[in-house]
Amino acid sequence: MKAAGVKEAELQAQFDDAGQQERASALGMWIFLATEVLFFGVLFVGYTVYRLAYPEAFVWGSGHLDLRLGTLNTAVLLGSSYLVALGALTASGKGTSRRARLFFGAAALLGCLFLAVKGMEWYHVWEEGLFPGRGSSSNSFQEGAEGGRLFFGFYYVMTGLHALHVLIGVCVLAVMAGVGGPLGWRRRIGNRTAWELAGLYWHFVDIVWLFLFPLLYLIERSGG
Amino acid sequence: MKPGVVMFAWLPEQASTVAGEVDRLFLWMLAFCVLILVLTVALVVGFCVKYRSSKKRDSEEELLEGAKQRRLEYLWIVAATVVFLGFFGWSANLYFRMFKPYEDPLRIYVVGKQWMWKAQHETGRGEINELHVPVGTPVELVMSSQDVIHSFFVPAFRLKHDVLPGRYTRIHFTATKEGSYELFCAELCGTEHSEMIGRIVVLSEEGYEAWQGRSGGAGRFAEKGRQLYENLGCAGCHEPGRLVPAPPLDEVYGRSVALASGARVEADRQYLRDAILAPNQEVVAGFEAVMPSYREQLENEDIDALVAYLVEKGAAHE
Amino acid sequence: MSEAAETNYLTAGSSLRSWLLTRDHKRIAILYAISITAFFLVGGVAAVLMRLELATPGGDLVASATYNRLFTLHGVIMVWFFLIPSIPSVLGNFLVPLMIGARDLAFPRLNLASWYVFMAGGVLALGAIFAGGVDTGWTFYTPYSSTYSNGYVVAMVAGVFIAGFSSIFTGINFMVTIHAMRVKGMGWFQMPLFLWSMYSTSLIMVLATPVLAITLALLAIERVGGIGIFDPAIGGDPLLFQHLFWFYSHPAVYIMILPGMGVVSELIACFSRNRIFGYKFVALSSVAIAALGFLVWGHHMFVSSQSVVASLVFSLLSFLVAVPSAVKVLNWTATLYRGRIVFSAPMLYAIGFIGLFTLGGLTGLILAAVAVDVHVHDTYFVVAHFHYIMVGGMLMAYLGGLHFWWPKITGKQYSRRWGRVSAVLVFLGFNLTFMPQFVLGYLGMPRRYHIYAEQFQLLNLCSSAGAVILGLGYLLPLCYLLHSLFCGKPAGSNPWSATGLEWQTASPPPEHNFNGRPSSPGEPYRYDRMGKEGGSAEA
Amino acid sequence: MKRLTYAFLALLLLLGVSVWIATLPLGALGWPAGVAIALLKALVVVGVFMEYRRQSWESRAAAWAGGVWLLFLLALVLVDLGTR
Repeated sequence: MKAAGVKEAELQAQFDDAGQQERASALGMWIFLATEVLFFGVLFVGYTVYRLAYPEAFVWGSGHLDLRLGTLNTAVLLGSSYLVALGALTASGKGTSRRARLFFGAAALLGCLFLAVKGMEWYHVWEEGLFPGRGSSSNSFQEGAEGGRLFFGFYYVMTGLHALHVLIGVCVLAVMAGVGGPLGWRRRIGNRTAWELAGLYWHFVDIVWLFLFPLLYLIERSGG
Repeated sequence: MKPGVVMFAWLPEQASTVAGEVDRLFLWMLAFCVLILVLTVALVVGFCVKYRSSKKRDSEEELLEGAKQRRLEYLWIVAATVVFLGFFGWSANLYFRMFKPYEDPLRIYVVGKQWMWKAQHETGRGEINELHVPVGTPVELVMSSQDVIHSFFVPAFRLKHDVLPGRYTRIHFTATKEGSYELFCAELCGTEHSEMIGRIVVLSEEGYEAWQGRSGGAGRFAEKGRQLYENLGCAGCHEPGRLVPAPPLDEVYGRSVALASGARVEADRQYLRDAILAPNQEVVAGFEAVMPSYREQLENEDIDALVAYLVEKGAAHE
Repeated sequence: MSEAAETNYLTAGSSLRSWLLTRDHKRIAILYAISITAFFLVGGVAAVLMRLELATPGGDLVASATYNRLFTLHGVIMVWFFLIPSIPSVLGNFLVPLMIGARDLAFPRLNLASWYVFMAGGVLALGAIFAGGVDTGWTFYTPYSSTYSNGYVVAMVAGVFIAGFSSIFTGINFMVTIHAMRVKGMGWFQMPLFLWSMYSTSLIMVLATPVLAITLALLAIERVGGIGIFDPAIGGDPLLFQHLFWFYSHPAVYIMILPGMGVVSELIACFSRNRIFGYKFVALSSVAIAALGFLVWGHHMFVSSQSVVASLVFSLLSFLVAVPSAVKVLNWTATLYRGRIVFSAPMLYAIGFIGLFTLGGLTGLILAAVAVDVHVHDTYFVVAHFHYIMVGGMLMAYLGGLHFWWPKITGKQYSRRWGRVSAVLVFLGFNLTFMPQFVLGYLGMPRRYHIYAEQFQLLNLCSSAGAVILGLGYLLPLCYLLHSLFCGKPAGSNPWSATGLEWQTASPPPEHNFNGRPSSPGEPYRYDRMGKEGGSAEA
Repeated sequence: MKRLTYAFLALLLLLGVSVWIATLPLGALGWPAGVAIALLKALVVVGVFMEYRRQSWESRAAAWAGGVWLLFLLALVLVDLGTR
């Protein structure tokens, strides 16, 4: 890895040189992402266990989700990832630049769009009475086989946890794009590594969704 | 066990067919552990004394290094692995036999609930915190829990198994000695966990017959199930020729059933239980998913009774 | 050494602010040391109350509900707020940068954050205890914890969840630091074995902790929101919770013991004035334990109605994970061979560790044998076994390490005689407390029993008596170590004539650890050659 | 720049394919097919957007470790579930 990205002034006291600092930061982020894999992984394991146990209920539950909105959201996240990758590439050429900030800002907006669509979807499902928690009427689950509640339990927890990650990501991207400028945050995040790390995190959030999408929305859509 | 007489013993009583075997494996492993421990301690203490810094030594001794050292390491690794695998094989074999179902056992339904053990004999006789079994007879317990996870533990039988809500678990044993043995709950189940204890009373064959005879005509357990079957109106759908068609129940138990999803299942007790509690999960091919769940209406003992009845119904039809 | 004596990390600033906002890994280690000592005392008080209650078969001292809260408190506090952070967060934080010749950890701010996160979790857990406690046991099995318990489960679980992040942060920090910041010339196989153990521990912290975190979060969601994932009433599987819980909590046992093994490797080498026997085997066995340790969790579920096949697979893997541990014991013993052994307090702890850990490990084999485990599972046999590992192993090693590096950390010498006395006392008290529990367990006394059958009383009484001695053994170091802070003689930079970069700098070390860069260490543990040059551990 | 654009277009294409496949009557095969396509997409993101090949060997190892450990968890849980 080239060591050009860090100016001497940004070198932290514990490091010998910029190359070491960049390598350490990147490694830290990758290890963090590995922990995130297992964090979400638990939900995927639980999902697998119950889908094997209650296949019909999962078909039934999936049928109640809006496939168009889900597909739209997947495309939105992919687009934002693309923009973030462009932004990181631009930043690595010249350090912080106006164009890089624009790319990140646009990606953050797409992130917001994703959350808005997600919110709409939750509202729809809620309206149908398909909220598995306390206080909901259990009637809506009667037509679904045993396990319908479990499907929607996973639906809410998985998408909820993912949405939380999107929200954090949007904040990070927005700060990088300059929203935090008045607070003086931009000075600290001037180096290339910061752009790359923010990008890594965002791509990871994207990847999680890439798996959530077929598991939740695309269960035997052939029947109608 | 008479308190005051036997205040201290190294091993609990052996009162089941597997108890002696478990003890033998345990004692051999214990002997191995003690041997290794003694060896290690002897070496450590020996070296500590022999090579203490205050002791004068004539010449510099060579350390073990290079190939010699590696050879010792590999030797140790291989030796440990072989011994460990040996013990694994022994224990796996024993475990396999412990959990192999009996051919035609005396079957007793056991329900754990906070904080008591309930047992239902197929003769209809029920007990609380006691379980009477005949000596020398293979027994199978079909266990379920009303609430949280419990664990059925009889030290004298070297037997323990968790009792789960929503699922049957089974264990098997053959008692070898008449007497009264402690039954503990071994899985934390709430405030009075340490008082969820009972007795297993092992009687002679004749004693057991006599004990059963005293039940005073409470009716067979399956009979209780039949009454429930009628009171709940199961026949309304499940007898042939009804308006809402449902699978005839005398042709279910013990058979391989084709499901609406295309799969096949073995209709065992667990399947019958699930079919009462979550009927629309595994629907029999050719029928609609219309049966309501009886989860709210039935106590665990009732479900056991219904299952016992359906088993009998299925068996009679073969 | 002369210029370093002027300012060190302790004297660099004395305001409260300079401590609470410090990014110096050594100060953060001190913050951790104080916090976990406090948690240890809380957990210890609960243990003493339990042992007092168990002196008689009836429920004389406390009611059942209280007793259940006591052992839950004891378990949660000791596991997550003492044992797991103990060696990594105190000794590891202090020593990892020093041992590799770095100025600090890779992410000092993250390091400070980890302490705050840890304290936030701790405060929440203590809050749950003072609000009324939790009675689920530290294992939080569903559906008891999610539906039936009437304790403050959610607050307690949230505390553990939050504290988990401090583990993750520490793990990331150590791994990155060890990868990226070793001094020039220090390859992987020139690292002290303590670093190998820290690295393996971090691996577990990073890969296992998130699983616990999300599992506990699911439990809390089920309890608060009724969104059941494990609830059998809607078709959920309570065994799934156990699988997920033990996927973390079994490796967590290795988070507790691996650092202890690392410490003991250092101590044995130093005080037998010998190079460590089979360095590479000891180093790689740490990694092997960390990796294999992930594959054996099912041995906690042999009687849970997990499938017979799964039990056999887990049983086999459990036997195999014992092999690398056995390798370590062999190598420590062989290191003593033809050494020049010095019986200082740290060495006594280390020797005690070998004995106790060996017994703990060997009884683990008995538990791994699935047919025997059916009988001893959830009895005092298990209790005794894991206390031999966690307390006999980890706590002995922690105290040994603390005694070894105390002069480096504080710059002061403690009373050597009292150090030896407490080591012996702890060893004796420990065995008296827990040896009878093996017998109790095989006789069939279930764990978590508040009231027990009369035939178990004699052994319980022995155990309770031992606990008193053990308690005294733990209080002693607290006294003479604190005393040494004020009245101890200056220690000098290398009182034990030990190898290792941490001994090349002043005691206590200056703010950025070294004045200039330390020289490349070359091969570690060259004690056999040092001996000829007249070095000795008896300063 | 071009690489990123191609990757993005490929991802959109794969998205289309996965939705189309879900409407086919594949039965039990639908699940693995969906996951396989998701895996393919993830590989594109890791390989191109996250610049896998430019990372240090430690970072790559970390990425693998996350996946492999997840497989450990899944595999051994399924050993139990599959043989009950």
